[in-house]
Amino acid sequence: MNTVYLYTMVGVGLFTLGLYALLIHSHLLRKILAINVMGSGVFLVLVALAAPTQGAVPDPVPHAMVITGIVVAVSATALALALVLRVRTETGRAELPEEPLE
Amino acid sequence: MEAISLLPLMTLLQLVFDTLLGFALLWLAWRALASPELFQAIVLFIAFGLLMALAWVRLDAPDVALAEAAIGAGLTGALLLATLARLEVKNRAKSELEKKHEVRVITEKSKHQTFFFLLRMLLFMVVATGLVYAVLTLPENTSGLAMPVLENLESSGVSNPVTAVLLNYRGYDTLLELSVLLLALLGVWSFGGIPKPYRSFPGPVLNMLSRLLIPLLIMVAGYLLWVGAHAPGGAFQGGSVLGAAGVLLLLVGWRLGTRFVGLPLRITLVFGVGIFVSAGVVFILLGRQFLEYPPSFAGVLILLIEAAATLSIGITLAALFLGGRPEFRRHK
Amino acid sequence: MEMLYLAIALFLLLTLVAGLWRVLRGPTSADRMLAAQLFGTTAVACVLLLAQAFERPMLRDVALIFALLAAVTAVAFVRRAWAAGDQNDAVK
Amino acid sequence: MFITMQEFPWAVIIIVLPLSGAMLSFLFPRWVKLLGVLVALSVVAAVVGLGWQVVEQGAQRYAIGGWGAPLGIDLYADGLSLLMLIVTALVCLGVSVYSTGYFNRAYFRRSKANYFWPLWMFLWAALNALFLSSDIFNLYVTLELLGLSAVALVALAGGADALTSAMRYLLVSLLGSLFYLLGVALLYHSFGSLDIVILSQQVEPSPAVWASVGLISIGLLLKTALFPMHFWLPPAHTSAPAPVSALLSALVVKASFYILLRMWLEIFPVGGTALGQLLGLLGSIAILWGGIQALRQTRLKMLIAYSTVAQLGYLFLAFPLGSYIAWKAVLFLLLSHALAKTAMFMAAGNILHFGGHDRIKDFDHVVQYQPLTSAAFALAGASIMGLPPSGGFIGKWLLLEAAIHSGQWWLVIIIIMGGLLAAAYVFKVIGYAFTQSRVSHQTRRVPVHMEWTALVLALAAILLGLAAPWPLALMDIGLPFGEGAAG
Repeated sequence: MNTVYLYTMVGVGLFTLGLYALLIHSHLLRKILAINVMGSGVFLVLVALAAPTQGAVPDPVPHAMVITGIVVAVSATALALALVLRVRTETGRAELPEEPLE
Repeated sequence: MEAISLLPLMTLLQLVFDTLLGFALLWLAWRALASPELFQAIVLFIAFGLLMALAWVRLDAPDVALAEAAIGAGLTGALLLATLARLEVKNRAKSELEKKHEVRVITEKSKHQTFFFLLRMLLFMVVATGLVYAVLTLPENTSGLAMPVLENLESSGVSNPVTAVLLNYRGYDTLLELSVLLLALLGVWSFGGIPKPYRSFPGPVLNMLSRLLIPLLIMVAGYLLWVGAHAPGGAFQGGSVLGAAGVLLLLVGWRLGTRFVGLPLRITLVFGVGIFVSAGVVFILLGRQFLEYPPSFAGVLILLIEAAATLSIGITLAALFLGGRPEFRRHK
Repeated sequence: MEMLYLAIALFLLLTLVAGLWRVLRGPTSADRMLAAQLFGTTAVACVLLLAQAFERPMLRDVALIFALLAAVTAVAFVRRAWAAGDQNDAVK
Repeated sequence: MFITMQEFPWAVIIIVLPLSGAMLSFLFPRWVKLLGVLVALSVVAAVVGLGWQVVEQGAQRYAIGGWGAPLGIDLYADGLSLLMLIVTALVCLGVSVYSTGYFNRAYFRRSKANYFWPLWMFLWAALNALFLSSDIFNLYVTLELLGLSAVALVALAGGADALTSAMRYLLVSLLGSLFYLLGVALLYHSFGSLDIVILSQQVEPSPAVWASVGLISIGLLLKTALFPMHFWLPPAHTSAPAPVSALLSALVVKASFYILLRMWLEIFPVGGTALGQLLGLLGSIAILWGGIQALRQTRLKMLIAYSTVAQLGYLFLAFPLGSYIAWKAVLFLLLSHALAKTAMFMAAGNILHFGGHDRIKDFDHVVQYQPLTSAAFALAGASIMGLPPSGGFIGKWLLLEAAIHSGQWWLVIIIIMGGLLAAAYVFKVIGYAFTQSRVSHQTRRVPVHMEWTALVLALAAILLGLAAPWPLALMDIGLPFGEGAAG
């Protein structure tokens, strides 16, 4: 029981931490790291709450969901990293302009 | 007698282990996101992935732990390192200026009113507390779908429940997810050619290492694919280990022969989704539902689909690591 | 016996956290990467101990993947990040 | 053994067709155009098939893999999803025809043009899968498929503007998905199911449900670009290639709105609460702010993009009302906006191609040389403004009726002011288009079918108003909005 809530809280913590970092950092690589940390937080919540209570079997559906999520996350990360390189080539910086162009 | 008296101590040890792991995770994430240097941030992130895999082990989710160890800690780390290297090489003349700029931004931000900083922190604390409260009030014993999953395991064709969910009960999700992976590669290729070719040659140590390691990785990929039917493992884990073998090949400077870069490569990339969709459609024509496998040969079918998926996932991940369309060569 | 395995696993986790100090201190990127590699090794041991302690033999596969993939990240570091860093130094 | 027409799984075919089309056009880049048009025509046929099934037999439920709801994933098609699929099919057929001309141009490298087709068909597959899904985790996967393909399509235009806005769009899209996924996690662990219908039967208010309402709403509102979360939309929709801008404004932002609508209608019993009022307020601000910003723009595509921000605002006016008529009005507005906005972006693409720029001030002799494009823009503009007998008119009329009926007069004022603002920015463009030029500059010929596609879609937006009873009747199949009398 303790394990469940402990890891769930860590998951929530990672989610908020990632969200905070995503909003305050300007470097794109760091934003991508932040998104990945947020994702790990969500996955942790999903699996922790499915952990078995004393001797029972764990619920396999969230496990499958998280595996799906991990593959989606690596796909998105790869696309984002390739995009960062292109942005850098075109603009000379790996950051977004502060104001969206008007 | 002894075993019983040791039980509370065992629980205590577990609790200490979990607490330590939890704090280490949070601390690592925080340091990775706040560290002033990007390289350090990435190394910390790789370490974070390792500890995440330990957390999955503790939560009795070995399938997820395998996926995290291969993808989260392994391939994502390699991807990040390669991107960082390209970012730093590309504008190395500018890099000094860039660093100054970065520092200036940071100092400006720290000069920026502490009031807003505190306000932001407060907001995030409220969000986190709200979420934790919501989680704590969840009903305690929802076993979710564990029961129906186990009851139908017999007719699913495999005995590992997670594989049964991924490839049979919720196979449609997996089909779409393989499409996401293929789509990401398409997106990367649509940006253009490989960003920067490397000209340095591997030393003798690396050459030896890769010769030893690559066959081993391919063998382990096959093993994970095979074992997935009844124990933790399966197409994703196998595929990402295969992808790691591909990444290693690319790192020692190996490139696919130009003969294979065109249609043969594209066919291999599409293979996984293609077989999956065809298997689904064939059963519609046979009068069953989409992706409804007859229990008698569900096991064989799942292995077939998984084998195709493993191959495609591996090649796709390696191609993603390359970072661009292989046939297109940019000159300096 | 399980107790002992768990206790050792806990001890390894502690050394792991201590190793973080090296990642934070550096001073060179190679130091940091080596420390992270050490993490990998410790994590392998940790997983194996947990596998024994909770009688989950299939967790050994996780340790196997850890060991294999750590080699791949190390090569990625040497071939990409480090090489790039050297070129940077040369320019300076 | 073989299945009859009555139970032919059209829903699956609608998803599988564009997915296979995407793979085939990736494999054989030489035949992309032929494949694109063929797939578009066959999906339209399949949607007709599904439509016939739904009209004849009522709402359809299809168990993928034969497992059924809690264990497996179900597809579900009622009037609401059917209408979304129909408008998607129409817009995508238009985009398909238009793109055979658009991606033929000299300045689109062939390699880039070849990637448009598979990416676009992935986007279409994602949309169809999303509108048919009845499973909240499956919806997450379709959202990711949709988001990644949309980002790659924006980046296809190349150049600093397109790449930076694609990057911002990607971050926003991933962030939105993660919020949504955390909400899904809480719902699953509260009720042990992922199916919308099962959840709607079991759901009861609890802190976890409220947290997931918040998370899912924020995530989806971010993707729908409701004010003040619209910041990413104008640059992304402006810098994309014209057919992509059309797809994004017409369909992609509506997809996340559709999920939100389903969630609010079926799972979350929060219609007409303070949260609904808040959404209505944000929608009103979006209408005014988007309209004023559109009026201030000097470039045509930017103007159209801000018009999208304003028009999306209308969709949220139904939340404070929460009545049967209001939901139907909003869905009708959504359909007519999809058609009209596609026509507008296509017209803008034609003008850009013709003169090489989209500065509104320099729109001389556009009407002279491109009468069809100008007519398309004017007709689409009429629907956006809400002039009778267009589809936009019927939607706004119904919405006004709902607002008056519930006595919320402030909404009436907002709806009318939004219409006036729309009239101002549409006439600004048309006014400049009629001016005579003194200097003639370099121009290029626009393929005829690109002009005709824009015109046909604009006409469809007008005709939607004339044929209003038909879609309004379709909306009632499966009672997605509850009983008419109860509202």
